[in-house]
Amino acid sequence: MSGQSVSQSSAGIRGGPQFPPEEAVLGCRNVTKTFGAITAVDDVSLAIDEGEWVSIVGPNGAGKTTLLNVLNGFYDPDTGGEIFLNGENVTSDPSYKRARKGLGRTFQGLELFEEEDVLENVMTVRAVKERPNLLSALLFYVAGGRKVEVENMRRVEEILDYLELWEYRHSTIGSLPLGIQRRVDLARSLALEPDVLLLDEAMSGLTFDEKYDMVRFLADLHEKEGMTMVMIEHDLEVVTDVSERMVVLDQGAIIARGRPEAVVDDPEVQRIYTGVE
Amino acid sequence: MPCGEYFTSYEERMGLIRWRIERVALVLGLPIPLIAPFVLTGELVSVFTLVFIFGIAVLGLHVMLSYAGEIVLAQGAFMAIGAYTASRIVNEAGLGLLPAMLIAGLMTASVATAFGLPAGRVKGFYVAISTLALQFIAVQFFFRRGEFEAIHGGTQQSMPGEIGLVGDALAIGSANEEYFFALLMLVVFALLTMNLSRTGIARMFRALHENDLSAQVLGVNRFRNKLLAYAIGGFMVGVAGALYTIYIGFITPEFFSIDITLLHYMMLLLGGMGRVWGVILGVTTVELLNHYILQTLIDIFPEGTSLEPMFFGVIIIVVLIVEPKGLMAALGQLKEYLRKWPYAY
Amino acid sequence: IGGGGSGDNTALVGGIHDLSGATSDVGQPTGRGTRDALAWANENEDLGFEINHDWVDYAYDVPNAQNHYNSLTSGDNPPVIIGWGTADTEALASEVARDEIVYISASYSDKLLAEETPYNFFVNLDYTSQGRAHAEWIANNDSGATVAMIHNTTPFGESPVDGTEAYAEELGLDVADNITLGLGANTADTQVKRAMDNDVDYLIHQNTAAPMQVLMSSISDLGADITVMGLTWTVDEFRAQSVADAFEGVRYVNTNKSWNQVESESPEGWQIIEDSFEREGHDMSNPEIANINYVRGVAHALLAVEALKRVDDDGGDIQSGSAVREKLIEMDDFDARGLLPVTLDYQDGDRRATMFGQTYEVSDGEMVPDQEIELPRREEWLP
Amino acid sequence: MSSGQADEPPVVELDNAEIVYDRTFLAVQGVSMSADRGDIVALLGPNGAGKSTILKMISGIGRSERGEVTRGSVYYEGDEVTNAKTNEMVDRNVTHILEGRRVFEDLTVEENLRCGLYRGGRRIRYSKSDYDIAFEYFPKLEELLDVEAGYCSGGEQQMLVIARALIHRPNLLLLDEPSLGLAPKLVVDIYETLREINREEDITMIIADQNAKETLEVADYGYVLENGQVELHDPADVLMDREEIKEFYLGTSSEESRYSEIQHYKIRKRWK
Amino acid sequence: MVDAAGLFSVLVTGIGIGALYALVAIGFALIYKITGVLNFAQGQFALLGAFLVVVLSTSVPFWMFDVQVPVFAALGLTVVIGALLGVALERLVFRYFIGEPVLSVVIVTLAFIGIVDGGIRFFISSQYRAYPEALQPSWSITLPYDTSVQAPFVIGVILALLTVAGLMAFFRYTVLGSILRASASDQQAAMVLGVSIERTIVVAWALSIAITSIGGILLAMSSGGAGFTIGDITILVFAAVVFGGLDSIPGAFIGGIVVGILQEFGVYLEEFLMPGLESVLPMVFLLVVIVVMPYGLFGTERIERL
Ligand SMILES: Nc1ncnc2c1ncn2[C@@H]1O[C@H](COP(=O)(O)OP(=O)(O)OP(=O)(O)O)[C@@H](O)[C@H]1O
Ligand SMILES: Nc1ncnc2c1ncn2[C@@H]1O[C@H](COP(=O)(O)OP(=O)(O)OP(=O)(O)O)[C@@H](O)[C@H]1O
Ligand SMILES: [Mg+2]
Ligand SMILES: [Mg+2]
Repeated sequence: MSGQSVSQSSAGIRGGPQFPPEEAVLGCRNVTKTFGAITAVDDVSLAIDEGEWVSIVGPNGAGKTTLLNVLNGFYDPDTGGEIFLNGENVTSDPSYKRARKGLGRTFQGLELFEEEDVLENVMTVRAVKERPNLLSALLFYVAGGRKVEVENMRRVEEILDYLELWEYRHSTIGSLPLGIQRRVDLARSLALEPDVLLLDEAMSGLTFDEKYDMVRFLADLHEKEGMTMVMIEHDLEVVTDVSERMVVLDQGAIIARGRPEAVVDDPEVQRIYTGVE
Repeated sequence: MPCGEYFTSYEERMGLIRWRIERVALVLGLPIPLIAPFVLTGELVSVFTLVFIFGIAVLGLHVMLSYAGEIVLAQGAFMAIGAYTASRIVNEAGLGLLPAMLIAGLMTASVATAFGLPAGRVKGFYVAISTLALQFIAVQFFFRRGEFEAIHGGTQQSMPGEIGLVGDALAIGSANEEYFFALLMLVVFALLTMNLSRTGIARMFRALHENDLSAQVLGVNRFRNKLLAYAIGGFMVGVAGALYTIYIGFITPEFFSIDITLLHYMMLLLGGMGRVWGVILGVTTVELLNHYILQTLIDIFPEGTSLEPMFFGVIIIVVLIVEPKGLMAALGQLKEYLRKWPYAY
Repeated sequence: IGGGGSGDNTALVGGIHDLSGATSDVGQPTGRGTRDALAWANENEDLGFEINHDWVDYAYDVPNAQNHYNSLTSGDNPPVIIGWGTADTEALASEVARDEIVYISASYSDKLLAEETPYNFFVNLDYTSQGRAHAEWIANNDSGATVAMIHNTTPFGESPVDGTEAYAEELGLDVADNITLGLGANTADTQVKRAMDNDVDYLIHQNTAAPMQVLMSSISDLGADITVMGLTWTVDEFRAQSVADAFEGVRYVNTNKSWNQVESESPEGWQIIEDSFEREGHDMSNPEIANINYVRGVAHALLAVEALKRVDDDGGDIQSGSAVREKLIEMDDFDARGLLPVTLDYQDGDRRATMFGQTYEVSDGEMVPDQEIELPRREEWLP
Repeated sequence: MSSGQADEPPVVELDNAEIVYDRTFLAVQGVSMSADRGDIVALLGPNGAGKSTILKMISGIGRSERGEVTRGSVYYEGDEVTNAKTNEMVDRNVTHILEGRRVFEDLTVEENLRCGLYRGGRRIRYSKSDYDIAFEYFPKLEELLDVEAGYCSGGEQQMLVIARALIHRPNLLLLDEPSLGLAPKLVVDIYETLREINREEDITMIIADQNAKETLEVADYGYVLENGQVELHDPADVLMDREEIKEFYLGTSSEESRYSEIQHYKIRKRWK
Repeated sequence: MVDAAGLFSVLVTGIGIGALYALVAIGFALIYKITGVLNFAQGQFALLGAFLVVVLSTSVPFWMFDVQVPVFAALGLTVVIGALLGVALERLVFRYFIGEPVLSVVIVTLAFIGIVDGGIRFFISSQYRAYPEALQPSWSITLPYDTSVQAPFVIGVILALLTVAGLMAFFRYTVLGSILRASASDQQAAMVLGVSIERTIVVAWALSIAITSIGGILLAMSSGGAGFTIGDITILVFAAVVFGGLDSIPGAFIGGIVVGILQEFGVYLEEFLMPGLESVLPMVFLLVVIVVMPYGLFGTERIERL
């Protein structure tokens, strides 16, 4: 598949990105993010290839989430850092623009719209893509606002069916088990029809079955759509099984990158992260 | 999930009237406001006219507060801006009521948007300061000062007894005409708001309200949508202000004090945030309650009219203790039951 | 209550009072005075008709006034409505003109004397002339003194400023900048300091009771040597008594008599008040109600009754506001059974009841009647 | 059963308890379980199985979510405490560590710890030495004292809530998903620390966790819940050897890894 | 001509009146800090305090009950009644709203406005009520430019400072203080540490109303007696509190002072610009500040992480 171009480059697991970020689907160069004293992300350069599945691991507080936040513009990187999306420099774009340019995202703490039901949650994000103008919205029947909504709903229903969420359509988020909520979170970002998916611990707190399902969907998206995946995950089993490349962060800096098998066996990584020797 | 009935198409699911009970209610309810003026006392007709006008204003607040979650404390100022604009259009330009309302709405919308700008940085209760400042600037200062006559056209203005809808055509003057016109306007704006609430625009408002961080990361432009909310809400309140001038017939800054704002909050929150019907329910309840308590006191205990706000307050609190989420929530449970009827759960 | 059911020999007299709202401190005695006097007239006068007083306590909240007005006018219009203050009077002025309903109220803005509002009547000097009366007094007694207006920024507060200042200058008084004191002010220190800096001897105060209190307490705190001259709403027996030493020396002007004056000078009017207090069980010794504002309310009622009576005597239509207005214009011998120090004389082109002002000075908590001021009745003073 | 004398009553005991939310939603039915003094008891099971619910009803906090024990009863050290108020249970030295690292975000780490000293308002004054027990097990916190808890990383926050609970000097400690979202190494560390605490301070613990492997390793006894009922219960070591546990919770049954073959798994819906 | 003396006396008066606002503002901030509720009836509680003193210390009856105690007993009693009122409100009203949306409690406070105001008008008096001699201290302290500060202002500044210091220490250094803040940030997590929400509500309202009624009394003293304008300061106070940072006690204090100063300065400017500025100046200034510092002076910033 598309990943191999990279995974062959067994040029050790230290060193920088194997091709310039400018050319990447999603990439960054010399990104640093500090919060007062804390350096959450420390001079990270990353290049993710079309259709690649990359995992980011690292101890808690390593800066994984912060890195994602910088990538999709929730935080601006400290001066000097640059972000590239589909080969375009998006460093100055606010997060909502990057989202519309095809950067999907799920959240560690699933930041769902708690009061709404599943359908509304996904419809909301869908509205970002196909929004009726104010007039047609107000007049609804007359000026085509309805057409847009119907179209959106059709699309959203497809996504819900795809993720096997149909039965939860009308249940409010709060009452759903964690596994389903994580899936809704995924559905929400799919409504953007993204080129790249950023997954922040999309499987933490899930049982084996739920993880299995989640991986199923992701794998299918990756397979059939060639969707590019950037996944933060603590479950090394998943990481090694699904991802083609692995990046290890510690204290904000990349300490290792490369093919999972190679990386997990690295003693440094084991000392800092896995703990098993 | 609905088990009594189900939908066959998305269009149907997006309809305004979806459940049998709603259809029944509509058919039974529709004629009432239409025949009301011919059976009610002049006092009640007048009370309901006010209900309709405030209804529009509170719908505006509803868009800004329940959808976009912006704490706006300038109902008084917005209505004043609408009122003074309308008065000038009618008295000086003589364009008639409808153009006056339109321009009043646009004027208010633009001022509202201007004072919504801080929402780009400021969140939660803090943003209240912005519109609160407007309230003071407009009502305590601007409209009171003759120095600005060129702009507001006089601190006190009175409307002609008869106002044409367009130019001098279709004049409105009598209490009943005002009643029906206000009713019509309320219906129009209620429908517009309902439409808004089922489209992406309102969804994005709500999303920003509930979790602005993730909403932005998922592509919602926070600043733009907040301003849009101010504009839409401001427009509606401004229109209400314009209608208020034909209702009272005379405007002076004191009529637009902060008390109106507090009253409208009471109406909105009592009805239960988030639903258009809740707004209408809230406004009606508050106005009628006040009216009847006062009348009762005048009849049975004329020396105790100062107890009116006290009784009103106590009733409100008791209602809330019974159903803290407001009248709409209480009705909702009833509706759920009826909707499923006759099917069992 | 609701709509006005008025048969042929009942006259519907609407009432829009403030018994519990922002201005109820003065509105309550006035409103009660009116209600009591109308009841009294029904009992004790041999009117050829019954007065049906359909009133509301609108709590100084305009929509309530509007609602009640619409209810009063939903049947056939009442001939007379006895209103209360600025809010209701100005809100309804154009409507009463259109519906030809005489509107007697205690809003004394000279704007209401204009042609556009021919149906508004009041039983007092307009605010501006009250200010002029004070100025006149200064000119007579302390010429060469410095005077300044102090007032709030509402139209009510602003209304007498220019006219009074102009007249004061004409009388050769030094007029210092006018000063504003908000309705909701909690201190007047800065205002008073400013007056002191400008060597003001007399402050003519157009405001409501609360700011008057604030002003007086700031003056006494700062020990300023300034005489405050209050317009209608700033002084009454209750205030004079309850804060006697702060109000010591305050001057006041009005055109209906104070409580004590009525008691001592006008037996006929006093009778009405005594009967009413008896009937309603009010307490004569309680200045909260037994004060100049109660008298004011009674005077309003009597004016309405008198006009209606005259319409009825001439076989006119007591349902007709215009007929009642006719009589008001005709009348020139009405002194409200002695509750007024003078007789009223409304003219078609000039609805100023009188140019006569009774001034008072507060000493040891009493409103002591002082000189009587007669102002020239000038055309150009009309709006 | 394991440690803890036979004669004294178990620290907690659920007798055929049924738990209902909102008077309508049956979350747990007929669960009987007990924890002896000094034991670590593991509650396993998929999401929605009712683990948290049981803990919530023991600590009484479930009442604040309209939860209620509608049948059966709950005993604490022999006394019936069915549907007791939270602060009553706190007075009996029961401390509940809620799901999802509930630190007080805008308080500093030090103030968070201080809140652990609150005992029905009895403690007003405090001294640094009150925190010793926290630093003993989580020395890292000592460096973070003045950091706002909200800015701490997931691991730091997890340590903080456990430390806060320790300062509370509990007799029974209820832990809900202590390893949620923690890096593997940290999970191991936390569980080791918990074991240590359990031994040193003689604190009885009930741990509800997804992470069956680590949990069972430290636990004395284990219950497996599935949709509201106890499926299995046994001493931890026995459970670990059971096939179904290996299959579904430990994932050590089949040797080759499990996610890789998903690539070839047929998905039933189409995307687009 | 702008003269130093004039400006100075404006400053002094501003601080004086501001300190009285501050006391009410602190009450407002307390309730928000602990229960997250905006109490739109704060001014009415100040008003109630002001009138209770009248009822207790003069012959003015409360409905048909005419109590009359020595002035200083009356002051004490008023504050105590204020605190008890807080307790009563929890028992009668607020406990039914635990776990319900905050906004519904906000309506309740809107309802209080009418209840208190109407109650006073009916049961006590709808008139301005003068304070007894003992509560109209004639002494005043004189500062440079022979500007004198009247007694209530002096007392107000002192009391406000004491209250702020006391409360800050309470929240910063005591266990109870921390746990109160904690339960504001996460009720459940606080409950499992033994907090009873009922008790926190009682503490919040009792403290708040007590402090607020002190403010009300002083406002009345400064104008010679209790008048209904005291009730109108709520919105002003709200602005002051937002400016200070909603949940910050020192913030509320500074906010109150700033509003006071700006108001007086607005009055002062009338001479040079135009009247009516006293109501605009504070608001515009606060608006500017809020735009620059979105969480007010010392408001706890919302932690924004994903
Ligand atoms: N908004 C912020 N302000 C201050 N510090 C922050 C902020 N966001 C993150 N940090 C700090 O940056 C560091 C990295 O945090 P981050 O959430 O990226 O860790 P992580 O790798 O995602 O950990 P976890 O696996 O627990 O999610 C942590 O020390 C955290 O305290
Ligand atoms: N407050 C509540 N109101 C209504 N239902 C609830 C509530 N909390 C939990 N439930 C439901 O009760 C059932 C048990 O939930 P519980 O949280 O105890 O499961 P769990 O085993 O802890 O799952 P998890 O591993 O996600 O914590 C679930 O179906 C859940 O939806
Ligand atoms: Mg993270
Ligand atoms: Mg759980």
